Amino acid sequence: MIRTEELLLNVGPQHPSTHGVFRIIVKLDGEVITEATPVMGYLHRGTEKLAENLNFTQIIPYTDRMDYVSAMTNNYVLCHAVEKMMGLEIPERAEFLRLIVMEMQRIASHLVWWGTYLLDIGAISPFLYAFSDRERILGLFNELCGARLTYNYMRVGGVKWDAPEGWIDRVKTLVKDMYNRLDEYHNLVSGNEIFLSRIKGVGQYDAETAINYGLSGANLRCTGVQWDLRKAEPYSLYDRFQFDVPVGKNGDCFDRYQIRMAEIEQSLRILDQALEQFPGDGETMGKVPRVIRPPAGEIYVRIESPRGEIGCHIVSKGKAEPYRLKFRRPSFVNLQILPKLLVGENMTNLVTILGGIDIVLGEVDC
Amino acid sequence: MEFDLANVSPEDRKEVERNVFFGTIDQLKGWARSNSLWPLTFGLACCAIEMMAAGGAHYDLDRFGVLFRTSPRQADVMIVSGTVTKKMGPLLKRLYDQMPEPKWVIAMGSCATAGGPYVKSYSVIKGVDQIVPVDVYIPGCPPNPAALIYGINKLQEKIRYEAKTGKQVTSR
Amino acid sequence: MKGMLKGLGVTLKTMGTKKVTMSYPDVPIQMPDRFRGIQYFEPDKCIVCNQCARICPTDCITLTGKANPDPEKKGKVIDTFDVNFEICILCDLCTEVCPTEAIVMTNNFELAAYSRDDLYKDKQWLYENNRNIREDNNNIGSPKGGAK
Amino acid sequence: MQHFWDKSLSWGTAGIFVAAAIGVLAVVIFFVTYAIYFERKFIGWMQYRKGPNRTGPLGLLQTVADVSKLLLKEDTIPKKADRGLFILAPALAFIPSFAVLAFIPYTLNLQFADLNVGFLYYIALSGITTIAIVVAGWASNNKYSLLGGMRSAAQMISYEVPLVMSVVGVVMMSGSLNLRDIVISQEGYFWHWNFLPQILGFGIFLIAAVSELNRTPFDLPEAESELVAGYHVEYSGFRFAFFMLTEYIYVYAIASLTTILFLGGWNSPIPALDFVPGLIWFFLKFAVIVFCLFWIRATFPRLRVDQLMGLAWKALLPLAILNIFLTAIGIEWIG
Amino acid sequence: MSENDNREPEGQPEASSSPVASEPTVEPAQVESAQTETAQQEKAQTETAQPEPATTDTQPAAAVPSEPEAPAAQTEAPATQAEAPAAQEEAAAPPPARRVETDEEKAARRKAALEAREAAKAAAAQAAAQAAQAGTDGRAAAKAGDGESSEGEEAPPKPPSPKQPLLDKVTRLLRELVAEDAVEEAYINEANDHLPTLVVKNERWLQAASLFRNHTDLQCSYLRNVSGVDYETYMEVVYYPLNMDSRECYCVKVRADRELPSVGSVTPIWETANWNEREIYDLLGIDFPGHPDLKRIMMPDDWVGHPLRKDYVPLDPEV
Repeated sequence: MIRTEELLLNVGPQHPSTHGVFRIIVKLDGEVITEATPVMGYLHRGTEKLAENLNFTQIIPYTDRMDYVSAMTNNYVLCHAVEKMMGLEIPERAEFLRLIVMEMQRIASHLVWWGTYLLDIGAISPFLYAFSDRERILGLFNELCGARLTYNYMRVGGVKWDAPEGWIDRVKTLVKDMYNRLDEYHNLVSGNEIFLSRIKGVGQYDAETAINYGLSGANLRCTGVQWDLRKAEPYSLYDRFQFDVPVGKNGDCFDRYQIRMAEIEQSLRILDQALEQFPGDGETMGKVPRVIRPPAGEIYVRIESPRGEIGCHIVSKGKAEPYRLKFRRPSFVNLQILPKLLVGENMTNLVTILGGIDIVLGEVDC
Repeated sequence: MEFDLANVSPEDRKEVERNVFFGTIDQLKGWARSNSLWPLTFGLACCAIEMMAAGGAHYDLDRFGVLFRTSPRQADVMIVSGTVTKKMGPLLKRLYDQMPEPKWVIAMGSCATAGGPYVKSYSVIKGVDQIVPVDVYIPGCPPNPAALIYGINKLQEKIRYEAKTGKQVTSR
Repeated sequence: MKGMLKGLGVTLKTMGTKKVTMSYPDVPIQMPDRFRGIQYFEPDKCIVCNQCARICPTDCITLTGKANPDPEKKGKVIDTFDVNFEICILCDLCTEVCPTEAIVMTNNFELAAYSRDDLYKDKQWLYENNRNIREDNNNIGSPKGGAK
Repeated sequence: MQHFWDKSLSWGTAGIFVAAAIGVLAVVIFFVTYAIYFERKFIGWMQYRKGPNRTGPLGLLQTVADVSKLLLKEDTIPKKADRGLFILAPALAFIPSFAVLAFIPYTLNLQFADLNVGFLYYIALSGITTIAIVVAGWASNNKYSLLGGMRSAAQMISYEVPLVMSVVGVVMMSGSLNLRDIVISQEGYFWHWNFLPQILGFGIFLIAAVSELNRTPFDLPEAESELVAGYHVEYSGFRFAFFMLTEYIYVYAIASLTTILFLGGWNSPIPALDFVPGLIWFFLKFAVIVFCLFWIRATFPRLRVDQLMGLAWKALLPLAILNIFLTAIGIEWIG
Repeated sequence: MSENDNREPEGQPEASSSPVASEPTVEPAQVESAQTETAQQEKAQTETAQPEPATTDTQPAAAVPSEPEAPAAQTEAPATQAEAPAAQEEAAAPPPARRVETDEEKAARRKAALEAREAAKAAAAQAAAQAAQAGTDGRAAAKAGDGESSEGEEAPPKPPSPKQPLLDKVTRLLRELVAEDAVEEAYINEANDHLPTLVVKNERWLQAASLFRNHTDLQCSYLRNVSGVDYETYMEVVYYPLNMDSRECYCVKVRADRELPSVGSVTPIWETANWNEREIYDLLGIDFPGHPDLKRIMMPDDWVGHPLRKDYVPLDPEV
């Protein structure tokens, strides 16, 4: 009689492909996963509690550190929520700057994802390619606001810095170059048969499941649901620009890959238009009361971060500090589907699926 | 790192003279170790992204012989890059214990140094030096890759100095 | 097979192109003007208004004032000014609120230290940290002194 | 070297053998040192970066520093590990890898042992390394290393079959298993070499060889992103260095074998270049193969376990058998 | 707490910072005096704030309707309610009395801007918009004060919000199909894109949730967000279900007792709620009966207490 024994494998929290300190306990039968239990909270820093003692200007740096791969969108969601509560008008130039940096951030974020995903799958070069291009974007951010990762760029009512001399032109050059770079990326791996065989048909789910699990971003769109908050519930200036929402149809890792790559292209398209229409002159900070004190009430705003719907739920009691600040973190919600996807998969697919969801642990744990 | 021979006490001088041969071996040791610092791939939070960027093409840690290893058994230095929570603390300690001697720790960023922005949080350890001994602290939130490289160079200096003189470097 | 060959082509082509690596420790990096390194502090300009200490999200600035030694003038002058750089998150808010630009960012980022005590910067250190000071500290858009 | 083998064993000949072995070891260690260095350099260049350049002039001493550091490192043996096997495994991996180098003919005369069954000798000895890897994975008492070891065993056993089968065609054409005879049968210029008539076999051999080497895209046993570091996850210091050494010595062996079996060994490619010594040709061809390994490593992602097995048994093996038939038919019809 | 007070911006930054910021050459004496004042004021505030958190919380909320620019509100019930806290506020912090006024003026201006914008958006009459605004504020105040009050529901006239029919529809459905008393409150959250907001009775929540999910007129298959709020007198779980086809979003609140809070789990209805509920359980201590695997998610399993509660005291201040 042959008796197979189940192997209990603890992946993480320090594991190269969990993208941070995420832990997942898997039961293996041979190399097939029979059960997966994610354990998180290794990066839970209590941002929401800290925020209750900080005023809104002081919270902005904390949002940077939540989803540290796309800090600009996090900045935006908080500022947007407070502005909406207070009914503030944002100068057009500031709004344009916000939109431009958000789209650049989306590209940078997808590049990080692309590089690390391919690294998980075993190709090392894409990581370096992606980071060298991301470095250019970060260089521009560095010029704009003096930091590479935690920008603290947006303020309630506007942005902190106006674009420096020649910055817009440099972004234009970057956008032009990025189209070529994108082609090179596709040449490098997108057609690679080994890569395709690794991701096609892996981690598949249908639209109904995706909606039931509350997925958002590329994880939802890969099932064919056309849901991009930039189109569905336009915020900022997105209704002024032409762009498509790429959707997949199979809901597998390959579709998610395709969508993210297509999103880079669409972001470039938006950037093209935004840079063209960028107002030559104007204020970058609106009329804001001295102390930011939203009226009592509550609000939930949501925008499309590179990872999906990031929401900000503020309960205000009319003070300068929020009474309760809760972020709907797309990574956290998207990750919920992982245990379901993993069952019955090969151990190797664990990294493919986990990477395909695109999580940032700072956001999962908050 | 000024070292004045005239001020050395007689015992130390005797030690130095006796150790001429071993001294060079120690220097060789210091050279080998400092030029082949393999860090553990240990990304915690935001700083990990900057650590990855430092490994990227623009900064290229490979130039210094810094090669990321995924297994703690093959690593020499642990770059604590990010916030260490109370939940993570024991695991970090275990990883540190798994690393073979000689080993070093770099606390990258203000979170690892002292808790940083989360210094008032209920779930964050205020400084990784409460769990493991830290050799180099790099402030910044996060430190940019160049600052990380500076920190690594500083650690290399320290290793060489300690190998040469056998003394502990604690401050400047 | 075609996809693989294409990929091989890309890597081979890259091998011949110019490398982007900076030779950092040999050639110093020039950071942009707005870069946030560490603060520079000019005691003479400070009016002990406490705004920087109050805006700091992590409370890393502590300062005390003393009566002006010159009896002609009113008010206070700065006595001690410490930045606990261990927990400074370089959010730039202190330089943003400072009404007299007594506290300004510099581009210096080479700050790694062997001991945590070295990261505790006092008035003297911050005053001597006078290289690469940010030139344009004023943010154009924000209303004067507002919204902070 | 050959005439020493024919003499009876005396202290003198034994001394010569030992000296020759040390010489080979020196060459091999030199090769490994600079293979690692150039691997890092080439892959760096393919990724817009410079690679190691600060340790010694141009970073040439980088690997020296790495190896010395590994030797100076604390040697840890996990408490729960099977001590005896844990210590045995690196040696068990290294010795056969070094032993297989004995039969490689660099030129017509430069060869340490002229074995009649040269190729089979390689296959037989390299099989022992597989055992060593399984032993290492088992003895570490770590789940990752166990998975790595099992994967490695499955992979190496599966790929040995197409590897051997793909060479059968060459053996049929040259009528010998002796590597020197195989090169001699390819006497002439590049259109005489085996890789043209045996193009199918050549392809299969290359794929199977990369897999035998556990290199990208077949580096599953040490897949960093899945299994942390695979079978050697618990090894540190010089024991780990031994595994690395083994890996690169096999690179050396496989590159040499490819040169000999398919690329005409020391023969020059075109008549105009006949004046260049054979040894140089051998090492040039060898270097090209090694470079290709690096190049593939810089470009390709990794296969999945089930795909890997599928590739071996469903694609490579039938093709290898087809190749044998085609070769047989070719020999029958064309002569 | 003392550390936090240091930068408590309540009231005082205007005093100390405005002259300094606008003209840097201000005389330091002024600044100093402002500072000492600040300190006193802060002290006074903390003293009053500590023993009675509930009263301080109502202050700002109630202060808004008491402004001169909201005439409609003054005639209504909230105004009478608001007067008491306003008086309290003055009693609590005598020094900044003048400044509170300026603050109110500012708030009023701000509110005027808000109203103007909303009025334009709704294309409704200005007076009506103001009435609507007052109505909402009144409810917010009532809600902040105590959850039981129903005066806000009947008193103001119906706001002409574009989403009002939606709210009516869902309220009607809930009342008809779940239970007559299922909806405790229903109003439009004007600031938040006229979000229809409902407070559903705790016992009826599970039925209401499946109604939201399954009813042909609602079909909220997507649960956007679940958050938990500790209101010090009660706990609240806020759900944001969304119908993706018609893009109708609702905000549903369920209130629970503070001591042993418990809200039925909606994980069987929306998978999204799974981890969100675990997070709320972990950080706020709200129990979700019916949850498949309710255990701590963020904190270690042996952690004591629920950090996001307002009265949470860390057991170990330093490691």
